[in-house]
Amino acid sequence: MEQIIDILLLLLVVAMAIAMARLTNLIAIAILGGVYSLVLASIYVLLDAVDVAFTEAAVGAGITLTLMLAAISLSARRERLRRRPVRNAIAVAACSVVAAGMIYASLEMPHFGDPDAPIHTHVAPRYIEASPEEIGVPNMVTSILASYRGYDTLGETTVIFTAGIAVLALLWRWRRDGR
Amino acid sequence: MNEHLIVRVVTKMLVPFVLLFAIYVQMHGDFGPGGGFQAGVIFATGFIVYGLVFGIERLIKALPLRILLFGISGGLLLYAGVGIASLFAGGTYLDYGVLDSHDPVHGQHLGILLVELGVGITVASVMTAIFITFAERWHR
Amino acid sequence: MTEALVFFMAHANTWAATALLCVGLWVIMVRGNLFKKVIGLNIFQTGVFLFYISMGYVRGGTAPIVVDDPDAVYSNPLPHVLILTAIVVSVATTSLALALIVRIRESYGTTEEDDVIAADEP
Amino acid sequence: MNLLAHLPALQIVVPLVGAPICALLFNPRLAQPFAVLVSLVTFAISIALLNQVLAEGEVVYRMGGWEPPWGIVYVVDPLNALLLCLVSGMAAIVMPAVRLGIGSETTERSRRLFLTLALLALTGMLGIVITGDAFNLYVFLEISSLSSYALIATGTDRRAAAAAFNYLVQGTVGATFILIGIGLLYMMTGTLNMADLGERVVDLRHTAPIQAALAFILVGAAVKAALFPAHAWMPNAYTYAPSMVSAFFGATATKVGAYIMIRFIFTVFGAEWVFGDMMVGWVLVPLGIAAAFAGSLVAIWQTDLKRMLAYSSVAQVGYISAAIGLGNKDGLIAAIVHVFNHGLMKGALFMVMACVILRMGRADISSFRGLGRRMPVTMGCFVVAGLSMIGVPLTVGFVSKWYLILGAVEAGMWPVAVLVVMSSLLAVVYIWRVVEVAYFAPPPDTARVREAPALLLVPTLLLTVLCVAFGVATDTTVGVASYAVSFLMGEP
Repeated sequence: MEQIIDILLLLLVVAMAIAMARLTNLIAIAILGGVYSLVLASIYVLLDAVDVAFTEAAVGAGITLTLMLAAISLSARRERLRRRPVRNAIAVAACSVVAAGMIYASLEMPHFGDPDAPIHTHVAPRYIEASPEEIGVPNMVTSILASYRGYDTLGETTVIFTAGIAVLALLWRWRRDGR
Repeated sequence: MNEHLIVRVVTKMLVPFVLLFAIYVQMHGDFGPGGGFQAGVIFATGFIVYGLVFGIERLIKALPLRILLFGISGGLLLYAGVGIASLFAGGTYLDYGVLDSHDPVHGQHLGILLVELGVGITVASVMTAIFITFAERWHR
Repeated sequence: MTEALVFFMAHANTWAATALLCVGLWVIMVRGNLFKKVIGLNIFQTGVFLFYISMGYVRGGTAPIVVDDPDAVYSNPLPHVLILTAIVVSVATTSLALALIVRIRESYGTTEEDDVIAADEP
Repeated sequence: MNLLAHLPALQIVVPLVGAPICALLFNPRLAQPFAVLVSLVTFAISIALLNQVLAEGEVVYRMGGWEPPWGIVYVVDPLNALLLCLVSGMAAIVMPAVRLGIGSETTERSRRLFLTLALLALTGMLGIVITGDAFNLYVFLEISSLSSYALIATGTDRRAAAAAFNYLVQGTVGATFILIGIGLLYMMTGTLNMADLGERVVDLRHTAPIQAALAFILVGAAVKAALFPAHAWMPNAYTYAPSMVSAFFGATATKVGAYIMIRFIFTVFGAEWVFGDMMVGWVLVPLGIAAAFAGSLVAIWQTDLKRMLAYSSVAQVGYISAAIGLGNKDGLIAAIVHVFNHGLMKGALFMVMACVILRMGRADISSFRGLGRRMPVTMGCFVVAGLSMIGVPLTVGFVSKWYLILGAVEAGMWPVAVLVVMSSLLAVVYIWRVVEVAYFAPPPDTARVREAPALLLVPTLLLTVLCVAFGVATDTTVGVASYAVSFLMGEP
């Protein structure tokens, strides 16, 4: 049953992505993007990634949508459509190469949900078995995020910091905020 | 949206709860889904809703850039500072176990609490700052 | 028949992720509107997220939060952690891209790639 | 706390902590000296690390005290140590001059955010180079990329923002390709630690996902390294960026991309498989030679000299890629030495552009008329660094090309050696064009032009002197490079 819901949601997500690619009304695209994130978040819940689902929902349907709308309100609301046959051909070729690579790779991948796949037998078991004793935190994602791979999260915070500083450096008008 | 009375009243009532929920997500990240990043985003959403309803000017008055910059930098400094503290306590960088000399598990708890707080502060300030910057452009 | 179905089920997630990758890449390469390119980047990246999360799933597993049952099977938490970081990176990239679009819009008066290129031709 | 034991962590933590502090320095006069101080300390740490590696061999540092592969480790071998020195050294040389070289538009107040971004770019690049964890590499790659997009967009020309946007789109696609590759590797091996990956990949080489991972990572790294034909983002980005940003990124950014390529090929996938069964050499060498010709040819026709230098970088990245593709010891030495040497010469040349832009307002070829007499030191630096770009003996350019030719001969690829020499002749043309205008064209009789200020001139001179010094005393760089090769090829 879960599998069937999974497949249906995957189909929905792909259909929404194609719709976003074809629409030209930018506001409609941004709002569809919010819904897209919510559907994606429900797939993540189905795949047991509750933390990721929470983040995707908060980010995709919240912050990104708000920023998109704010930025679109500063400029044109419609995309101008133009036929670009050459570029289209190149893009289709590039996408086919990527798709061929991924599908070729997928044929020898461990099956979906297979508990004997390498990622479930190497490295990860230690996190699952030992983290409650070593870290004392029930949510394993938090243990890994903040402790085992805490350094990645420091990098992640730095990425957000960089984005904040970059946007301020590019857009803030200094004369209005005090000296 | 400044002229809609109902929106204003509801927002006034709602924003504290949004911020409270953010703090819940921040603190409850150890036990359930959530953590610093999600909490920061929700916290920022509270401010953004306030700014949307009451006007960007009032939001800037409440949160001038100088304070936001303290938040943006302060969160990252808190995170990196925990790492430096663990250097001084005799461990390697970001080794929370040494933060409590008696019980490493307790040290891990403390470390995770502090770094998640650092993430939350930086994310909330950055998201609010970015929104204010965009909205302020639009305002003029 | 069932064999084909099993094969399909075993790879459906990866293929869906591949489809998202392709749609995203196509939008980035073909569409000339700068916003559309950012949307394309986001779709492209969500393809990768879906790919990672799918590989962390364990059949019959539960979310990686400790429960009382000693026989509980947990899904792999590591891909979740990686994708949390990757989502943050994608938000950061999106906001910087939007800031650049606002700058371009203010100095060129357009958000269409063709107009930007045409405006700078001598 | 024993500081020496924590050098690998401090290498990153010092600039990383420096960045937020710099953003908080509300007195703009403090920000500049502070950023200089941070970059000098960072450089000192890199030198100390290099010494430590040369004395003791590989240095491993466990972040958070978790042993690999469960935690993130930093692994410093001679290759990263050399690149750490290059990146932090360039930052230390460029940072003092930032006040003069970022254009007049930036106000006092926003300059501290500019410096913060510069420190972040430094942090990101150092983090890519030093880490021993594949996913950590991606995170730091994004730190360096995001800060460089923003730094490029601060250029005064409106085209800077458009160039930065293009770079952002292409760079993000490249980085995401690397992320897909890392995901495929992780899926098959279950680990993210590079050393552990290297061991576990050996038995899985025949599988499709590993082969696809190799392709995705190489394509992603090629975008970051601006390897022809994925170089489209570079010319505009380096032309319209502020001069100091071009100098810093011109010397370091593409090199980091090349480093990613070397690291994944040699440490993770294994050279004998990549160049043997997968025949990657047959892709990298032709592409590299094509880049050398295409880049140099296009460079000849440019009137904007910053753009000319950017196209020349396309050519130089081509040499690096060809050298990697040879897959033998001399080839790899050539690649590593050229990464370092090209950093020095491109840094020097972009600094010359900064001097000229400061005095003349732009770096058009016409603004160079008669500069040989008016800015003698600056133009002297241009000539020396230009000679090095051509590959004249006693300069660093010669050393790397010498090893490249040795490697080509050793691999039995005579045509490659000949083509390298021929493409170097093209460099003579584009360097000579400028020299001719600067020394033989009469200066326009406008207002007197003075020599560039010492703040810009000293770093330019320093880089030029290094171009010659490392060209004469070759055993330092080549020594470290061959030591690095012995690590990478597994014969310590």
